[in-house]
Amino acid sequence: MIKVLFFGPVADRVQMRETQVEFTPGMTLHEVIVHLGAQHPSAFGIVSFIAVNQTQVHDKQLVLHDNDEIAFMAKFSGG
Amino acid sequence: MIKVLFFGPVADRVQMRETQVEFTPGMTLHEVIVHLGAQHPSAFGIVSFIAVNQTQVHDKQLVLHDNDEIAFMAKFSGG
Amino acid sequence: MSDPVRLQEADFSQDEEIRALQASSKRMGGIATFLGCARDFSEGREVSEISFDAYGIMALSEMNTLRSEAIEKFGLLDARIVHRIGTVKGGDNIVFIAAGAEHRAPALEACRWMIDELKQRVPIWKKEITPQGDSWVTPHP
Amino acid sequence: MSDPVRLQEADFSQDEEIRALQASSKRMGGIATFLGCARDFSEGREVSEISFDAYGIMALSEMNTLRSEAIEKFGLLDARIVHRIGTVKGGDNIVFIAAGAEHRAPALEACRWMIDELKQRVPIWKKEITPQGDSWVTPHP
Repeated sequence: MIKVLFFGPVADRVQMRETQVEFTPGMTLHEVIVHLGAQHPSAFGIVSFIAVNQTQVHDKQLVLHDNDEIAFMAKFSGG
Repeated sequence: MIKVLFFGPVADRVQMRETQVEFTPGMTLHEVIVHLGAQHPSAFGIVSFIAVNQTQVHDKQLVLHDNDEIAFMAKFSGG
Repeated sequence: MSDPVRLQEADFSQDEEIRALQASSKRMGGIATFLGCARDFSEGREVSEISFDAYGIMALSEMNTLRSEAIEKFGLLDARIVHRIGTVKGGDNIVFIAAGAEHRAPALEACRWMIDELKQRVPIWKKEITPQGDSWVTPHP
Repeated sequence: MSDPVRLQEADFSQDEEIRALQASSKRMGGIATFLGCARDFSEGREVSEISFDAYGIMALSEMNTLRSEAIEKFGLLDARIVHRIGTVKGGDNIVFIAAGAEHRAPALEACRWMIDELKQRVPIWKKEITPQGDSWVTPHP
């Protein structure tokens, strides 16, 4: 399973803070984005940062591993 | 009378914190510097700022008034 | 001694943070701090509360990295970063950053760098709660 | 409420100064501070105490001018400047500067400007008291 987390404004639009996506060997971050983005287009419209296992990721072709944790995040506004 | 003040490193070299100079009408700051500088050359060697009545003065030709307060000061090192 | 990098609901004392910072070295001559606080008015609206959401584990990790990078980059003797989460009222403290160095220039520069970077890098979001409704804050550049 | 510009022998509390600063406005979102403290080591020598001499009346007047200029120049909501005189020990607080503004940039810039200007303009001199003897501090640029 891939654990997917939403925070702040993204969580409000998805109307949940966490979900799961079935893991299949060789799957990429891009496939998860396409899959969830189709279900939640308004939330994914404000996603500015993506982290895999708490580290920011820029390459959407990243190959995922089972039990990875992905976070979809809007622009930060802390401080 | 003109009141003359010394502080910090200048006071140490003059070995006093305050003195007086007789006021004569038309006297300039320059005359006071020459008079006291001759008596305390080492102290006046480190004078970087001069204030008259608590305001920094750059023009040594300034004409003094009776009861003016002059301060001879080394570079500041507060803060 | 409290941890130099923290995410916490509770308020903090600047005096205590500064004392902890000073305890790390006897050569510290300059300490620069930045305190961010909740304004009662923002963009012309009255703000009664601010609530935070954070990706806690990543936020803490980014804050720790930020502190280490600042110490290295500016030659600091020590640095601290504390950010509140949960809900705060107008006027309350939100974030505290402190940089201590032998001289003032690196302390002042590091403090500014840390708050600028924190806003860019640390996954925390704030929502303003006003009598007219709630809204997530859009970050200023 | 204590005066926002002071020369005093007693120590001060950052928490109290910040509270006084915050009390001046409900729109204050960023507070930058600089704290200068006495180092136990300076130029490779152990420093046991630092004593200050000041042209008190002029120093206070310059500090007040500095505060007003900073408020005007950077659009601050408020600012405070406290400098200790008399004698302090290693590690003790010497000077505290705080700048409060709606946003962080002017607060940070004003804080830096004030401490830089204070060192140039305010007639205070410090003497380091070491086991090897006393010496007046030569200002760094």
